[in-house]
Amino acid sequence: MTVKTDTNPTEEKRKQNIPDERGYYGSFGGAYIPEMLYPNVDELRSNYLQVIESAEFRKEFELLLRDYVGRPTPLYYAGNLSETYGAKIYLKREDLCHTGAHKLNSVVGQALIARHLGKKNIIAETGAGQHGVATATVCALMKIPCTVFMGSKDIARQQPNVLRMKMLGAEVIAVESGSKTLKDATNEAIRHWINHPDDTYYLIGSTIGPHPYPDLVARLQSVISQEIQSQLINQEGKDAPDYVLACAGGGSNAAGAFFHFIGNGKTRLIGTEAAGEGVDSGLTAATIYRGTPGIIHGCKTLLMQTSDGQVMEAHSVSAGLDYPGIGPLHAHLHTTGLAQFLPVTDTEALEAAQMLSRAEGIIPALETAHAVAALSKLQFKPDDVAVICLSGRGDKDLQTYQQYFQKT
Amino acid sequence: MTVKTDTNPTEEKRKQNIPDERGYYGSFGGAYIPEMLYPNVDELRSNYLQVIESAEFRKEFELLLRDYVGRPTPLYYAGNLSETYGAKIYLKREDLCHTGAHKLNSVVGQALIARHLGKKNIIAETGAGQHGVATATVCALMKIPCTVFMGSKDIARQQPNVLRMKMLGAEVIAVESGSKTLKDATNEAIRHWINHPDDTYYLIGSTIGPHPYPDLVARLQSVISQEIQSQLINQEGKDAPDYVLACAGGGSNAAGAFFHFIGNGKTRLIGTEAAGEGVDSGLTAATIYRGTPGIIHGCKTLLMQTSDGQVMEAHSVSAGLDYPGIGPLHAHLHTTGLAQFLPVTDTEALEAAQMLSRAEGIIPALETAHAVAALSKLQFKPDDVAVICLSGRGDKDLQTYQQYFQKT
Amino acid sequence: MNALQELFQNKKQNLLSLFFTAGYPQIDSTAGIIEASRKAGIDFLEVGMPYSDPLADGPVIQQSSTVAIANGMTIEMLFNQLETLKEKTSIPLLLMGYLNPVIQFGTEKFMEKAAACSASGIILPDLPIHEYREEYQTLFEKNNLSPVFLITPHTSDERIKLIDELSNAFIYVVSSAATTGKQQDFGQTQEAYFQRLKAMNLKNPLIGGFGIHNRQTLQQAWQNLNGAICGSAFLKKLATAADAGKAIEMLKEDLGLN
Amino acid sequence: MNALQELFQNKKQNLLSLFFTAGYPQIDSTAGIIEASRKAGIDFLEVGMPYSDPLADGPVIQQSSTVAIANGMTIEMLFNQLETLKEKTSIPLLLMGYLNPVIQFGTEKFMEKAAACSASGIILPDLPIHEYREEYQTLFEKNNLSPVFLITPHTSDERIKLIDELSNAFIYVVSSAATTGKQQDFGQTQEAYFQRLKAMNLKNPLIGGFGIHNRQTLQQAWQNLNGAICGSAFLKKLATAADAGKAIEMLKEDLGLN
Ligand SMILES: Cc1ncc(COP(=O)(O)O)c(C=O)c1O
Ligand SMILES: Cc1ncc(COP(=O)(O)O)c(C=O)c1O
Repeated sequence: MTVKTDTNPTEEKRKQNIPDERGYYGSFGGAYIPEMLYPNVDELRSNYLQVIESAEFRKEFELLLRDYVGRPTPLYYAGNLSETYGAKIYLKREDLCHTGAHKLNSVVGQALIARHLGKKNIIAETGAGQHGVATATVCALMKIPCTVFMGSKDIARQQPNVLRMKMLGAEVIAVESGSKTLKDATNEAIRHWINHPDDTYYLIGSTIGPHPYPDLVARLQSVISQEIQSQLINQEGKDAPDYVLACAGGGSNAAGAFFHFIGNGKTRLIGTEAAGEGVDSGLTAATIYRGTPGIIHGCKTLLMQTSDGQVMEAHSVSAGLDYPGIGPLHAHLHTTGLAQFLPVTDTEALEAAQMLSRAEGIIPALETAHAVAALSKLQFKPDDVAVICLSGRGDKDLQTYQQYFQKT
Repeated sequence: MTVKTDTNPTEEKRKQNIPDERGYYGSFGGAYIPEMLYPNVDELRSNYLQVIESAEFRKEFELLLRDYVGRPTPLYYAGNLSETYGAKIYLKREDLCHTGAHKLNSVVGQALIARHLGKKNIIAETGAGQHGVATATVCALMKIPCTVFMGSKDIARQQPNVLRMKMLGAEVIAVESGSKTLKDATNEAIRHWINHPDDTYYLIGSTIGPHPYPDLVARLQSVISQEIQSQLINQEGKDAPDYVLACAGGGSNAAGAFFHFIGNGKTRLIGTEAAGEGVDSGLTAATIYRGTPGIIHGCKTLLMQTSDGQVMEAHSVSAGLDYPGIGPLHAHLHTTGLAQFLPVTDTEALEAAQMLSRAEGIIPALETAHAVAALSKLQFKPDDVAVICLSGRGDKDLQTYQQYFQKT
Repeated sequence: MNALQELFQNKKQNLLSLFFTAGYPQIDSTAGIIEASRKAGIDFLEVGMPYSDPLADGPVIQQSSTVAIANGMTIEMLFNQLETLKEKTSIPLLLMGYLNPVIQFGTEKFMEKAAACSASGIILPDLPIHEYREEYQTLFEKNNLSPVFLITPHTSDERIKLIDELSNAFIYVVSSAATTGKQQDFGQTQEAYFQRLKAMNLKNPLIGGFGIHNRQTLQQAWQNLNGAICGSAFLKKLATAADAGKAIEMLKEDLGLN
Repeated sequence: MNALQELFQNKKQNLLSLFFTAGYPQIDSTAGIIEASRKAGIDFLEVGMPYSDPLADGPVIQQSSTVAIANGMTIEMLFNQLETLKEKTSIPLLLMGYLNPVIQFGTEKFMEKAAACSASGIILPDLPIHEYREEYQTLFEKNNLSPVFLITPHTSDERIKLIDELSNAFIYVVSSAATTGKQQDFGQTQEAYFQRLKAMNLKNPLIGGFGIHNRQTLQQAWQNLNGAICGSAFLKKLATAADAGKAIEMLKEDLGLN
């Protein structure tokens, strides 16, 4: 028994996954950048579609996705979860991507673009370190010098990824400003880009930033939902799941997992955001729940801010979700009801990580655990097919898990 | 230009990858076990072939390999390595397997057998922790209580894997006897098995132990060379590489990577063993180089021993290769010249890990790094196709890498 | 015509402007800084509205913003302060800040309040030009406020012409593609850039900023452009000097103006 | 007929044997242990050849092996010691150990030396039966040595019959499927196992071992089988007692034999 579906979605609905020419999804998006960034952003904007749709790019991108990233990633039928939650639950195994998360999909694509544009240096921001590792990885592969900005708080809580970046030859810059987390790492990356405009490509890690980044990253990550679709046809005989669940920090894995299902009238898209110690605790990163429209890092979206328009510090145990904004696509999906966003607390996520480890032998990243935690918040029908985007593996979070489970 | 090949290998040569009925590869193998182990080993011996050749097993095994382990793993053309070493170098990406190493292939298969035999508990030994993690993983998936024996020295140097096993619900038993490494973990696992014979399956991690384990593990791992073969046909238009390189601790990834190429008269099979501080330093694990025929853990093979037949302590910076014996298949391949084994020192392995990280953006496990280090010891012709079995990823070894590269 | 436009009618050369962050170093420093600037003959002022995430700014302005916010500075409060000062001061003022706090304050209300405080213009570096034209231009005009846009060495001629078209007070010539406060002397890049601008015969005066901190940088701006803005260098003096007057004195010394 | 076979001809019940590790606690402890055993009326002895990786053994025998190896004990040295003792001692001796050191020593040479030292039999728990038949049996026979095989509660009747067939001194009845030295009393499993063995009417005497450490375990072995072997419990006494005589006294006390 499937949920009631609109089997004939209008063309308009179908296009909700792509912004207009100026980068707006409804009222969110755009490019709010100082003049110093204009030439670089404009160069990317006027080239990205043509590049990523070129046969040359597709060939190279797809080869790297297959042989280097390890795609397609499996769509794994999780029997034990299915039994527990009373639905057919599949896990889209982005945790099996090289370097351990979906981030590499977008990094491979953007690095090819950077090379196409003749850039000689790549910079990136990182929260959990997964995007930093992915960027350092592809930069090593392509022999491009790489600088990664990471908040000093995140450096402390995601040590394994810091060691990996260094091993890969990247320079890791500890950011001491502001909350010393992802928001400030992003600020510093942008500042560095302003100061090095000539041949530097800024390789953004999520569906955030000024247009065209959100669209670019979403398109590169859309390989996730594309694979889900063809795998589901094979494995379940249907071309769309009833649910897709994904966590959302900036929103790239969610964008990728939702992409081909957005507005199809069949699939309930569920994003989870980090509630930290609770949406009303003051220590939260539940951007959609607590956010209001505004501008952060070059785009109009929902963000957590004071009534004066100062950006608030986010809080989440998970460095990759510890961000006071969210991608404009998601702000739009939320506003239009095309997706639903649920807040998940630190504790719920930690327990979900433990649960998944024990139930299926898969230790998820803390970020990913937020998506898993949504399972117990939904009411499934027995025939429902739910796909969780298993965005990353938990190797980087073992210390946090140990500390938590020692305490409890 | 390929190396001179024997294009019509005799049937006899082809069969060198499989032992005779009593488990002998030439003069190596067999089952040298005390009576307490006889019933369990004999039960396995008389069932394993029938089980793993059954349609039911194949179906379940292959589904899990695809959707859970993430197979086929890519055969990645490493452009930068190829350029450096003057040959076409491919990496067989076992590091992309779920849990990060080839070990899971065999664990999934053996756990299915254990279930088929009605076993209620699973025990395993582990060195690097990869086999322990793989076993804990599949036990979680199959809801089988799991106990892992690990030397206390290895527990200290492979912390991440210890944390993972615990997160997965396994009991990790610190082994304090002997060298406190893999050899002694194996002893303790066997002792535990002797003490719990009734419904315990001993899930051995490599091509070691009494017959049928070496053959069982080799057959389960042979999916590696099977995939290499069909991928090479696709990607290079040839059905056998000129070289296959793999590290050998107990020998399971090497057995898997060699399996379908053994005795084909075309492929040079190169195993690398851990020389530690040097084959003549007294601190080594170069079993083939320094070993003599004898019995260890239930099989006749080459092992490092005193003239009195006492097993010597091995030394390697890599916990997974820190073993004074080697699988009987490899002793046989060495003796017959069907494979060549090269010793690789700690330092060479560490440098190779760094080299691969920087050249291809892939941080290998310390064990794997020993295979990579062989590249600079071989003389390739430009058209040679060499496949390295990239047995595992280096996440568990970051601390060791950091310490080494901080020092140097 | 606003005060700033009047200034440019009367003075075409060697203009000197200061940037400071409202609420820094003290919550009520604004009055003193404005008065001291007037006394010291500063031609016009940019009042920075502090923002939590000033991504075009270097450490000095970042730090001043953090302090100002911690001091309790808000747009509301700034307007209240300027409101009480507007009778006393004749020096043209511009408000400068990031778009988000302005939007949260309410764009229309913001423009009206700015005009009510006798501000002459507003600089919003992250306001896209197309959005300015579609949504902001009429508001600026209605309130007799000059929009000021930034250009950098990487800005195309075409875009500079568009900006010249849209501007009615001056064009903010960012000396190099860099965040504020980079302390390097100007070199050939700047010289070439300034020459390119001269050759374009733009209708608006050109005021150089970002990196003016010593005699060399000031003179080079003055010789090629109509004036210069000094920000980070001034804030650094404010941090250590006894009062705003002393700070300006020290700054002038650095700039070779004593 | 060797000394052990002779013993079994004359004594069918309540046999008591001790196992000890050669070279433990001191490198030259063997002579004293043999002499004290003879004096205490022990029926026969198993002399353990220490091995680095004794995987069928519990912590006590492991520890004794480690010490013995560290003391310098080797098969060569053990034979030298036994050689000098053979005139003095009448107590039947068995050598017990893992296969690898024997192979390294040289199987043929080992058998000859064992015979030369008047050993009656050899226990090699990890020697496969098929290999015994194909490669070792003639050597044993040529040197008049008895092979001793282990059986456990899990050994099938068929296999027990085969072992009975191949044996000519006694069958080593491992009390439970366990490594040596597990200190539990015997229960229903052992009882059922012993009954099963009785019912099989085997031609060889049955000697129970593994876990004999107190009155209950000894008596149960004696009541059901022909005798008992005491290993770990004896080694523990050796570790603390002043000499081997004292150790045997203490052990007998534990076993309820005083
Ligand atoms: C495993 C994993 N999942 C999710 C995220 C959140 O990012 P996004 O929302 O862009 O997918 C991160 C960020 O680091 C991550 O590492
Ligand atoms: C990544 C990896 N490679 C290789 C080995 C060595 O084992 P084997 O020789 O059985 O492949 C190990 C053992 O732990 C390992 O973890």
